[in-house]
Amino acid sequence: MDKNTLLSRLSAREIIARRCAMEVEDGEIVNLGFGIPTLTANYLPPGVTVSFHGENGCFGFGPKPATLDAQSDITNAGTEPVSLLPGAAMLDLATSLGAMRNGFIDVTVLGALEVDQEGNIANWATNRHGRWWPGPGGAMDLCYGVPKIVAALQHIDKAGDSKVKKRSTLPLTGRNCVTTIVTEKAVFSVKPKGEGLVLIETFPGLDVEDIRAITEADFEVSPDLCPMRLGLD
Amino acid sequence: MDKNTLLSRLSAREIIARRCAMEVEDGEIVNLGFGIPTLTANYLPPGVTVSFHGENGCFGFGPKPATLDAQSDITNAGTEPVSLLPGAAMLDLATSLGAMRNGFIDVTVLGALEVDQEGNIANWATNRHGRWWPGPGGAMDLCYGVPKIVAALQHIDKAGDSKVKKRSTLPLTGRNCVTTIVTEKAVFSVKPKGEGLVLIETFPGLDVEDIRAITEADFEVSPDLCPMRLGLD
Amino acid sequence: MSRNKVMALDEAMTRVKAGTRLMVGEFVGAGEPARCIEWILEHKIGDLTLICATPGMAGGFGKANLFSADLVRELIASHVGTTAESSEAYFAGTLKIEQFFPLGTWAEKVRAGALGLGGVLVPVGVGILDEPGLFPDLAEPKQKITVKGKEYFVEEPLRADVSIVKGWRADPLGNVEFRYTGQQNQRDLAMAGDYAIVEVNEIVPVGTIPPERVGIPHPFIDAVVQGHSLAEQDRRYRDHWIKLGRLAPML
Amino acid sequence: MSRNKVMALDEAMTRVKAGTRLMVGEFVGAGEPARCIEWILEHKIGDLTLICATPGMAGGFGKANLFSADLVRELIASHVGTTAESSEAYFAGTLKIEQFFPLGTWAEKVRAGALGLGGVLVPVGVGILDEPGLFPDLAEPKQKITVKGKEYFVEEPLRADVSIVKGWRADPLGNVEFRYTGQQNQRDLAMAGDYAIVEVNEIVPVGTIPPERVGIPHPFIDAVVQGHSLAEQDRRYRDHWIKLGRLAPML
Repeated sequence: MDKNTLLSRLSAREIIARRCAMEVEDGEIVNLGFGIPTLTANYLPPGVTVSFHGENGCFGFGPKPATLDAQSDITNAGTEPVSLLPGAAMLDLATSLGAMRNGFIDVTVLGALEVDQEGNIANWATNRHGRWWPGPGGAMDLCYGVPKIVAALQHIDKAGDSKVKKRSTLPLTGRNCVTTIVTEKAVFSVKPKGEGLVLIETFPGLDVEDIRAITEADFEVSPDLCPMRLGLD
Repeated sequence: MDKNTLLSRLSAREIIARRCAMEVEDGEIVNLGFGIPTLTANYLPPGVTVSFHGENGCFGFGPKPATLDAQSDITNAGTEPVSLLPGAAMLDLATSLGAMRNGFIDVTVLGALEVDQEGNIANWATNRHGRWWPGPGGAMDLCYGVPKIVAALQHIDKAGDSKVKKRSTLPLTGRNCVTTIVTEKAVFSVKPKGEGLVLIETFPGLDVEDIRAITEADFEVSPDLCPMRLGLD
Repeated sequence: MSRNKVMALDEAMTRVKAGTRLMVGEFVGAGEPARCIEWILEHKIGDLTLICATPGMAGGFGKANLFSADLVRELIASHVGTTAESSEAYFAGTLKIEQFFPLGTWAEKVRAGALGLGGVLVPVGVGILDEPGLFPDLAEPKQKITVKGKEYFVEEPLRADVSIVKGWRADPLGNVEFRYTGQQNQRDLAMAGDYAIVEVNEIVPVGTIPPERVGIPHPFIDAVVQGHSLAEQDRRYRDHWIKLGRLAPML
Repeated sequence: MSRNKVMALDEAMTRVKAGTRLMVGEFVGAGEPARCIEWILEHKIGDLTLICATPGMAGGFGKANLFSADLVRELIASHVGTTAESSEAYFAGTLKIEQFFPLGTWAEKVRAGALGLGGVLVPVGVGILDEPGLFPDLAEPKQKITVKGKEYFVEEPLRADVSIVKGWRADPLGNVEFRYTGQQNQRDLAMAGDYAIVEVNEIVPVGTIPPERVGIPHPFIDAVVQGHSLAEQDRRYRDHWIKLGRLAPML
């Protein structure tokens, strides 16, 4: 299969997960949120070995086990059965969350409902019957304490509106904290302190105007703009 | 040896330790301070099995081991070599101190520089060169959180002054917290909230006036006043 | 160290009454005290205030059934929506949720209750969770304090009448051992309850659990009850994971 | 999980310089990182701010020698007087001690620094430690707050430039295992330092330490250094205990 055919067959989810994996460096402590972020683990570049953190109290998760090897006491933060790699370490919940708050997690990939040009991310609350729901879990702790925060989301919602906003109006998970925004169309780097977006990559075949057409946020264009790195080579 | 001869040969330290041991009930979690309180462990009544707590992070200490069995990583809160009994449990320092603060220790026996008729105890600070020294350690945490606090001290100091005061003038370790005062001469029960002392036992041969003569504090006399229980029968 | 804390389920659970403020150990349904939860369902003990990290695992598993049986009056958690049952009760108005907390904040509040602290100062969510209108049911605004020029929430302790936690093994003294990610904050929950029940897969003689493997030391436990065996527990989780599509069905 | 954190003592200890704010794991001299302390003594690294539970064990043992060598400018601890060396330096005016804390308060302050909290509210000592004149060297009075009608001290976090802790075994990733009472608050101290060194009796291959026996998970450690063997460590403590009269001399 030639590369163009391959690219055309990639799902939005796979594109995002593949590109997020490029943000992870060898030796890092990594926390992956649910949904698309979890898929990131499948696409780490060769030679990149990391320690996956589960907020429920573990460093060193491995892949899903075979059904009969699955154990009720070896689960990730979403209570999916996982395995433990050599060097895995358990810890209690309060310490696990303290590690998230205090900078011990190097990078997190988080799903998002919306992001915006100030580096804000919203992923814990939708309004139902006048109440915000379903609650923050550990995402807010991650947004507070992790130095490298990758927001993973589809570029537009079902109504066709951009999810990369000028200013998110949902309750935020973190303010001025996102460092990179990855969608199936583009990658934005967020300037320090949330002072604006820089378009650094586009999906092969898309140009800057294509991205402007589907993006509510303002953004600069990097002089080094290049096609999205997907680890397909 | 008849009982009177036996009594006459008891040291002040042994009298105090023996009587303190009567305050400990079967199944209790017990924290013993240094000095005389530590000796209490030697005189527990038959059938009384307790769990000794060490603030450095252990429940279930046993006696000092033989020299060659002593291990650098099995020590009590004063870094004396100890042993571990079946059922011993380790815990981290912050949790160990939290257990002291929050009522998980049933009884503590604490040495004291002074006690007073309000149930105050002073045992962490002497004034040297205008500075209070040497620091509280875990004693203040115990005085805050333990429901049954036995103060163990000699009745008079080297100058002949009573250490059972009307009002201690030293920095306190705990306020209105002592439940029982044990000296080599007498045992006082402290009324709830430190509202005064009640003389409940005297060393065999001493009467109320003997105790009044060596005690600065005011005290009532229990209608059930009896000779000090020393577990010698 | 002489008390024998092993009890029949019925004896230990008499502490759980209508209106009890109850902590339950778990993390999204992992580490749940299954038999104690079943007991509450069977005896229809209602009007409970439930303090736990999340409502549980999706798909009608364990603790989630407390919500569909309308036994929970109030939930104090970090998530509301990990189970459909809790979300439905919340939106139907039968389940009160005044506020929820970032997970680390929730865990610290439980720990503060466990260890006799007056509270903790938490920076997470300042400028977000204190936005007016975010928690319309809250009686008072969240208390804040400034320390060295930075704002923190003053997070008060959480405590309960009864805590029910889940361990792997326990001895009759009440020492509890955990397996792998079963640890969670079960110890803090046990310490934050006036009465602490542990359900375990196996009850072992005193001295079996190595001193450094004790996850909850004996003074923090009041009652030890026999739960499902580890094999039975594993089977139940595997079956549920297969039902949810998280594991491949067995051939 | 690919970093190898094992280092020569000299390499790891370059982080400790004159004026360093240094946390050292120990409890009255138990659980001390002996070789790292010896390195500081040999290299005469002075002007240190030392944060540890106590100055150490009496009788010229280990860390206590830092005080007689006049290498410690300030001590932040719970005890001042467990060693004669620290007391002498304090009263000679060469050792600054502005305040000391109840042990539980000290441990919570370290933990708050370790876990990114803004502080903790501690009830212990209220009405005693805030008496005017008790700490004449204190720049400001202790901060208090009232929560639900009860007064607490607002205890701020303690952090350090470097933390040196002591474990039994470690693997090259930085996972650390403790024996018995060696646990103390070594993990919190490691997490509260910008750079964390662990000295261990034994360095073992990755996978040797069971996941539930890891006392300090690998992300919290930056350097692993080889200390004395366990046999040598035991010998040193026994010899010192015999010297202090705490153990019977061997025949």
